[in-house]
Amino acid sequence: MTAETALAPKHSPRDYKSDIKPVWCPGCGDYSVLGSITKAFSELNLDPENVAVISGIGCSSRIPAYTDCYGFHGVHGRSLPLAAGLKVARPDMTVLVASGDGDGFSIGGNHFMHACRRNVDLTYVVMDNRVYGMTKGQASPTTEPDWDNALTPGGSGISPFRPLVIALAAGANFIARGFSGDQNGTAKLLKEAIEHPGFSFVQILSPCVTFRPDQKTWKDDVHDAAVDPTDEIGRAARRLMTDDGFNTGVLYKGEREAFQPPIGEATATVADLEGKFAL
Amino acid sequence: MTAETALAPKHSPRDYKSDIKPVWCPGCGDYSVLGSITKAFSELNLDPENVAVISGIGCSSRIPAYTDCYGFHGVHGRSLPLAAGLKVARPDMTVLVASGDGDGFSIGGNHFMHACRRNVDLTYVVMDNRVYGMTKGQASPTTEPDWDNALTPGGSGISPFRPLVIALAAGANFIARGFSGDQNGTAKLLKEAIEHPGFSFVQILSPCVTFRPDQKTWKDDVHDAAVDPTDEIGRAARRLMTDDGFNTGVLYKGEREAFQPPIGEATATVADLEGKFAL
Amino acid sequence: MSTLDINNIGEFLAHAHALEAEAASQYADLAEQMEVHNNTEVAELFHKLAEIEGKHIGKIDDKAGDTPIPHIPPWEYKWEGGQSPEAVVDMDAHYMMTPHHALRMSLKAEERAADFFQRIADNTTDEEVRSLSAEMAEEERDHIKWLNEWLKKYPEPENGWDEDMDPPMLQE
Amino acid sequence: MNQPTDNTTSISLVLAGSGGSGVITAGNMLLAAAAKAGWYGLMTRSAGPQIRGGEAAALLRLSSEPVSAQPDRYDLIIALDWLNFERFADEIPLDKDTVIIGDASAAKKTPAFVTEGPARRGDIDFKSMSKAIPGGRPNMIALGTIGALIGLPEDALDAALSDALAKRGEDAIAASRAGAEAGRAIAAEMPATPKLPTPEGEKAGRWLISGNEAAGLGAIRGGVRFVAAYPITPATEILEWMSPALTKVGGVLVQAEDELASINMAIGGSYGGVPALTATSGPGLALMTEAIGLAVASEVPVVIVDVMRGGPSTGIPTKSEQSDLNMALYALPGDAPHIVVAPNSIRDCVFTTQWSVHLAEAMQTPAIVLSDQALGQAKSVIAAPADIAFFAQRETATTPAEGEEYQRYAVTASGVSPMAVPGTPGCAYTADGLEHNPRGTPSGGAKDHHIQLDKRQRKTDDFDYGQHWADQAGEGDTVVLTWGSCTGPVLEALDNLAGTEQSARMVSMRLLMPAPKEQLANALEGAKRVIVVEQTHSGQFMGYLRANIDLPKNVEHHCTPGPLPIRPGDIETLIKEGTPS
Amino acid sequence: MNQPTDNTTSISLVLAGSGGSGVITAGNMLLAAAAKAGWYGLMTRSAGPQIRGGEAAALLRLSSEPVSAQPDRYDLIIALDWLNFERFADEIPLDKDTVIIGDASAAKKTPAFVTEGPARRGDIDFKSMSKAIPGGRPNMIALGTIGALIGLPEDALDAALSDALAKRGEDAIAASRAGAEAGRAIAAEMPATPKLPTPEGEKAGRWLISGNEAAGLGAIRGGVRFVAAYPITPATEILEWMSPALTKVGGVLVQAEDELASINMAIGGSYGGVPALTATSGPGLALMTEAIGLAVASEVPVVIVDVMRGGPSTGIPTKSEQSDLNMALYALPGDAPHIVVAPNSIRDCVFTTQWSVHLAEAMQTPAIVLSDQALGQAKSVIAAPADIAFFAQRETATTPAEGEEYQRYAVTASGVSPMAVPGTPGCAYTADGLEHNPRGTPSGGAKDHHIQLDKRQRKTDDFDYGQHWADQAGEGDTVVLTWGSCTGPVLEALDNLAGTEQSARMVSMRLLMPAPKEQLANALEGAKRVIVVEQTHSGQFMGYLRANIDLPKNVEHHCTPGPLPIRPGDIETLIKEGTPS
Ligand SMILES: Cc1ncc(C[n+]2csc(CCOP(=O)(O)OP(=O)(O)O)c2C)c(N)n1
Ligand SMILES: Cc1ncc(C[n+]2csc(CCOP(=O)(O)OP(=O)(O)O)c2C)c(N)n1
Ligand code: SF4
Ligand code: SF4
Ligand SMILES: [Mg+2]
Ligand SMILES: [Mg+2]
Repeated sequence: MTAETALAPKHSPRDYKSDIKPVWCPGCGDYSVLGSITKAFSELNLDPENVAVISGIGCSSRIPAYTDCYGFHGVHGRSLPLAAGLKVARPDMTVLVASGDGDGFSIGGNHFMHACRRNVDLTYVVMDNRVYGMTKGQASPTTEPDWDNALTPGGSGISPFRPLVIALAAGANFIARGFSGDQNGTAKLLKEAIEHPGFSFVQILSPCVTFRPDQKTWKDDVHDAAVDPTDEIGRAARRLMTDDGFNTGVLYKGEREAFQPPIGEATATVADLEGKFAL
Repeated sequence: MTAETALAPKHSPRDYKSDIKPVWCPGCGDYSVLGSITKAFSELNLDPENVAVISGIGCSSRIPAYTDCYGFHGVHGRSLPLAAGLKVARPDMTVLVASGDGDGFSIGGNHFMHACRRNVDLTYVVMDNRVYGMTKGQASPTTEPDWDNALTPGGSGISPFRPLVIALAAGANFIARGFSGDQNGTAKLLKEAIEHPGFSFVQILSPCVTFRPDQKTWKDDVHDAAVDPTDEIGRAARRLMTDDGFNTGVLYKGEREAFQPPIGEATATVADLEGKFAL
Repeated sequence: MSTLDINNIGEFLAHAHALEAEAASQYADLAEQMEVHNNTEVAELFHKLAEIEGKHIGKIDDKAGDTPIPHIPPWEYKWEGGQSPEAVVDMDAHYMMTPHHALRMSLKAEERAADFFQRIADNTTDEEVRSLSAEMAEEERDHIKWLNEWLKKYPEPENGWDEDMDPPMLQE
Repeated sequence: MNQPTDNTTSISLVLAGSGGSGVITAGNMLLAAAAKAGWYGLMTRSAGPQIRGGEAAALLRLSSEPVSAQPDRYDLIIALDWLNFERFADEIPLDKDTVIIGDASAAKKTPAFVTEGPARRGDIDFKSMSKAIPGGRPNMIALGTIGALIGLPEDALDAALSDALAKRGEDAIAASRAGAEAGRAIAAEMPATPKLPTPEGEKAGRWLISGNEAAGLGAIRGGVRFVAAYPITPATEILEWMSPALTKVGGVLVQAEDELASINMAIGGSYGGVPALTATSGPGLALMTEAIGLAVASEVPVVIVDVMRGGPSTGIPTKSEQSDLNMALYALPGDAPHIVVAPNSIRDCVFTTQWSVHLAEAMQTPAIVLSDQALGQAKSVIAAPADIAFFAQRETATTPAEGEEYQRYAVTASGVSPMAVPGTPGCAYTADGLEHNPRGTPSGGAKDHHIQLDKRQRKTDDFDYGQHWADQAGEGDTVVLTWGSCTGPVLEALDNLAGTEQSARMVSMRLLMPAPKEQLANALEGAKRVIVVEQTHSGQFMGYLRANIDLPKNVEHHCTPGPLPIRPGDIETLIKEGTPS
Repeated sequence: MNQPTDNTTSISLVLAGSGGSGVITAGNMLLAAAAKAGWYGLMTRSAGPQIRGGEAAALLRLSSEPVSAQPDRYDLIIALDWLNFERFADEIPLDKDTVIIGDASAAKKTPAFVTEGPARRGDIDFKSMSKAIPGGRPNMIALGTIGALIGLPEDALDAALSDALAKRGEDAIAASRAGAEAGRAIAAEMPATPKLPTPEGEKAGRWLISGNEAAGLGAIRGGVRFVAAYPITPATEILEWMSPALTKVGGVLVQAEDELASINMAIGGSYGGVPALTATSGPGLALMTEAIGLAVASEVPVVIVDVMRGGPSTGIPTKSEQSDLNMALYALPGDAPHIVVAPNSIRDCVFTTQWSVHLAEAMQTPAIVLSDQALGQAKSVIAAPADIAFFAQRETATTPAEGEEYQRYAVTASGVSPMAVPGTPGCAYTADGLEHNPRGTPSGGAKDHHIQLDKRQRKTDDFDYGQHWADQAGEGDTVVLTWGSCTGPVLEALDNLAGTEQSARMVSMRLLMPAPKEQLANALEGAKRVIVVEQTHSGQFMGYLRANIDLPKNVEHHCTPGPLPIRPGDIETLIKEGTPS
């Protein structure tokens, strides 16, 4: 090895992978997302112990255990507040939140909006397969309204959730869309998202080969979005409101300061506080 | 009396008011909203027993008991699912949902988004006073980030929630903004909202004289919005994303069909169902 | 196809190394997936492929000797379409896949790799890059031959090979 | 190498395999075939953590009598391969009489607990055999072998195969039959298992049903026409069965965004006059408790089915436990009387859920049905349950006479006040979770609070639950007191001990809340020994009993958490040898 | 018309008025003045349902001894007007010695329960009197009158007025003083009340504090530096006090979007190594139970303060009740051992909350603190509580030696496993709500489940809670067993009976869960009578005691729901006359 290799990251992507074997179906897009995440961590030169991966419940939410970082596999739909608590209490940690379209947009929808508003410096990765994988294939908020399934035969009849424009409307500071079929491109999005201050949202189209084998065609549907992500917010709204759900790339970048109240900086003692009660 | 009075509504606005006296502070905008609601009911010629007013918890959420319709004062933040259950089970009822900015956008935010998507034929009225009135003046999602209060001294530091563009992004079929200072104008909005099929959302700026006396200036801030509410959705998104929060009127009208699965139409008996289990 | 110009030996080695490393790591992952899903036959095959790619990495590193290999972020390699040409499309994996499918998967990857090296060789202005690249292309073509041989032992299974009559397991 | 064995009344077997080998499907076919043959049966399943293609096992028990419990031991284990079979070791008690058939030539060798175990062994090379049959599959061969070993009539298996594969066409059916035929042929070379006698008598009037389906059917029988829910293991099948079924009978199911929405939607539908239900499991029930409290305070009937799984937290979602008992009883804020009932068999899932609708509607209060994974996800051949005349009968209000005022929360002797269905003129009222006076107007006064607390308590305390509060069986002065899915093994143990010195009685409580104190006291009268049996770690049922009745000082307690089932033998030992202390 | 009365050690009075008459502010001034004078005191408040400007009453009890309960009767009632005063009738026991002062000339006349009651009356025309003073206000006149009647030194009231009005400037202070002066002057014409003796001795070392502030302070003393919460009555003041206080000591409070978020944020902060808390009331706690279960399973310490209010559902938000007890004990899905503690006085809110942080951190499990509205929203002059050396001390992990592996859920004798703070190299682990093996890898196996269930149970069962599990007082073979805010009235009753034949003991349980079975059994030993006292409708505490210990057959039970406080006299009667049955 030579001098130049010294510039290579301290840790290879593999260093961020644990020895726990995923329960995912072979072919599942989430494997590739795991790859993108570890590649991004590696390129960012993060020490694994200074990274936390937080999730809820779902196939996608199993990711924390597959990384060799700190992790929390919480309850369904609550990964964002769990992560926000961690980040506000420990601003020195890099916190990535992993979720699915059910976990993140159905039961977790409120936290999604409020995390966008609150703008804590988190990176929120939603592996969107337009289905509840873990519970055997029910419609999620992003599912097409006519997708037939056992719980809503003939389709839910409900128009799909548009996560990106919701994120924008709610105040997200960084909005991107990736595709699990493009592991390296997605890794790049994630790196940018992690670097960007405040709340970053990355939707990753990540096919469910088991319940949505039709999603194999996604590789032909996705296309690069050639936009200026720092575009004025009104124009961005129009763009994201009418996008086809398959354009990938960084689609919006805002300049809002991250929410991080100071912590650990005492200006008074507990005795001072008690003094206020003393007669 | 002349022939024309025969065309007058069956019930006067007062007929929709109960004899229970509001606990609201004199001067509170919610009195006027109650007036707008009863005027709209009257003009729509609804029989009080065929109307239900459903709410959560908050000053604004006290409205059901003040109407002489069927009502449900539920728990904090859950008025929309309560109302959706009622409407799906009883499509013959006219269902109006009343909420506050805390009840509707903070704890109830997820149901708000999903009600917009689901598009059950409800009219959702949020009395927005940018504060938690009932719990004595904390910041709500619509509160200005620098509004000083006991819970977040110096202000919450969080950028305000934009209910209208969220509603649009989530799929609401009718979006309007009113002002409690314009009782008749708001009554008109409500009438239109109730008549429009699917989920209608009406934000009513309704000042809290007790905790937000500064909102007395709202009467000077509001202004008519001269827009075409049936505008293309992308343009509507741009408009609502950048609006100043004070333009009133019908701001968007969609054409989606209301969600109403058939109910009460049996094609089989319970015995037929049992037959499937029989050997 | 766009032209591929790599005119610097360090850059070339970085690409070659990454290409093999990516393939090795992917095969290892796939082998693991098959193990987890009790498809031992294909797991073994993927292990074998991983091992072979591992050896290639060694070879390239030997060739590199003291040549400085720059670090290139994964997305800045000059891959067509962003992914290493030798990467298999892991979305095509299936827990009931047979060696036939695995070999086909691999074959496609090797073909892309051969093509990649050949195009560098065809376009580069750097002689050292040219000769190494041509050598690599040749090697990949050897693989292709060998994979084709191997494949003969595993004819394409009939339709329905992936049919699983059992429902998936409900989990959390 | 067949050895003749005695006939028996019950046979237990496991069919295991991995990676899409179709053992669950084959298990279902076997159960269906057994049913056709006139046997009763129970099938449960177990699987690895992989979403798909992991190792799986179908665990069956077939019998000429109704089957109420998982067996103490297995007669036969057929493994299409041994991959990861160790996973099932805990769940499959084997002994020297167990026949184990697997593929000795398979890549992965037979696990130690099998080879080192006492069982008898046979080998079948499923793979090669199936390859020899066009379209042949190992699982079909196994079916044939099993059928031959246990005495399943050929035509029954044939018929079951045809039914199951009808959609796949004649070729598939023919291939399966050929496979089964081959399996049957090789069975002669295997060690013999007991054979079930060919049943006599009537097999009409039987159903093949899972506990979750049964609960769904019970709800519909009871009058439920509105369901709002969010999927969760192991409750989802209730919803997936009910969704199309409701559509047929004029009802509707709405998939909600979360459990907070589902329970509130259900309350809204019921407020509208349509009997309503939601179904969930522990984590979901936890999210519903605030709104269930609202239903108590506002007096809106609603049924909540909790199909319990291993806890705490996400726990073990695919395994059974009774550890949500405390939550069901106690999780509502404030003093919030409500109903908690529990089915005690797959068959009883029909009755108890139907009854719960009746109770909720009659008392205008929420009823929680505590089912569990062991009942919900198991499939069984049962005698068709009679339709009891429990149908939602809510006491509704009519327009009051001129000058009279409708009072939604009027104080009555029973505590139940006529509930106006929206649309009824002259009865407009606001349902409220705030404390209120009889009219429904919010009130924080002591008098109103006490009156309404009393009224709500009275509704459930004074109701006549009849004999349904418990199932009782057996005789003797030892009483086994239990509930829910523990009932099956207790019943079987009692059956086995009937007529012996250890003959005992069982009281299985269907009504958990309000605690049927008097009935229990009566039922325990004269008992020399009382043994409490439950499937929790902390003894939740015992705590509840202690809180409500005076148990004898020497009460014994068998309390063990999931994930393994309690077996009849455990209870027999308990009765024979007492609880070690 | 003054009549001399005996001196006394405690005086109780009510200052009522409506529509912005400022009685609550005046009450606070009076309490501050009393404190300055060297008295102890307790102030609670009551109000109509109007958000603002409704009828309100400040209820004060002043004494030369620490005050632990609301009084049995009131010595003095001053009403600035009689508008809606009936609302308070239930809350203000009066008798023939009560002095009632109101404005006979006022628009709305004195309510019947006053005129028809036995009390002595006086009239003051507050309105006219205050008009005569520039800037004068009726409430200040009332203050002066009260001060004179009860013997409050003038300078103490003067000082309190100056403090309270400092921000409003000299004119306001002068006007108030003039008003008070006028009030003092007219006091001579009123019927006399008892006078409190001018206190001797030390008044330093006393605090004026509310229970909610005390809980907030206890939390900070205990080491809490991260709070996430959502406002709710009657818990909001904890948060409003803590928010700026935390900022000062280097902590932070985040307002969450709902309770689901607050509890999860708190767990996230604590997982990060910062001791964390959330505070709420019943409806909010109901929403938190799923996540509290997660904290149990993933072993993350967190403190949840529930300031209880009247239930069920939205109930009576401004009144006290102990009816969330069951929920705090039992609402988590599965077998989920955790800590439940309860402060038994305003002063004890400091200690118990501090202790809860210690317990949660030491055992790495959630601790629920059950305070209530009666403690939380009451203000009291108390002896400053000593700072106990309970500070968050979490057992943390360090980087393992080469070749060793960190196991987050390692099985230890105490059940507590060293918890790695994120950032520690070599200890990366994933906290999980799924059942897991010692390393944290999800596992549904029987062995892992049993091991982890045992471990979690052991943590709380085997912990040494020392003498803090209960407060005990008094002597005798009658034991009053109680908890929380019922403790005050019990203590006072015992004081009153001390030395008589009815002298009794009290056991007030601070540790509710795990049930301190042995300690309780010891404490009850030799008791001839056991009287259980609680403020619920359904007897939740009694049920819990029964479930956990063998109570004597003749145990007596005093259980009454809110909204009215239990008073010392109730307990005295109970002890003297027994529970009517
Ligand atoms: C409170 C609660 N409700 C429901 C569930 C059941 N559940 C687990 S994962 C899941 C949905 C998963 O879908 P998604 O988030 O899209 O993840 P995927 O499996 O598709 O990756 C559901 C409904 C649960 N675990 N907890
Ligand atoms: C679960 C729950 N959390 C918190 C509360 C306390 N609470 C009652 S109303 C309210 C906010 C009301 O604000 P908003 O909806 O804006 O209504 P407003 O009073 O301003 O009209 C809160 C936090 C509650 N009742 N229930
Ligand atoms: S079910 Fe779908 S989402 Fe889940 S692991 Fe399998 S392919 Fe992936
Ligand atoms: S507090 Fe504010 S919102 Fe509530 S009633 Fe008063 S003015 Fe209206
Ligand atoms: Mg999904
Ligand atoms: Mg508000």
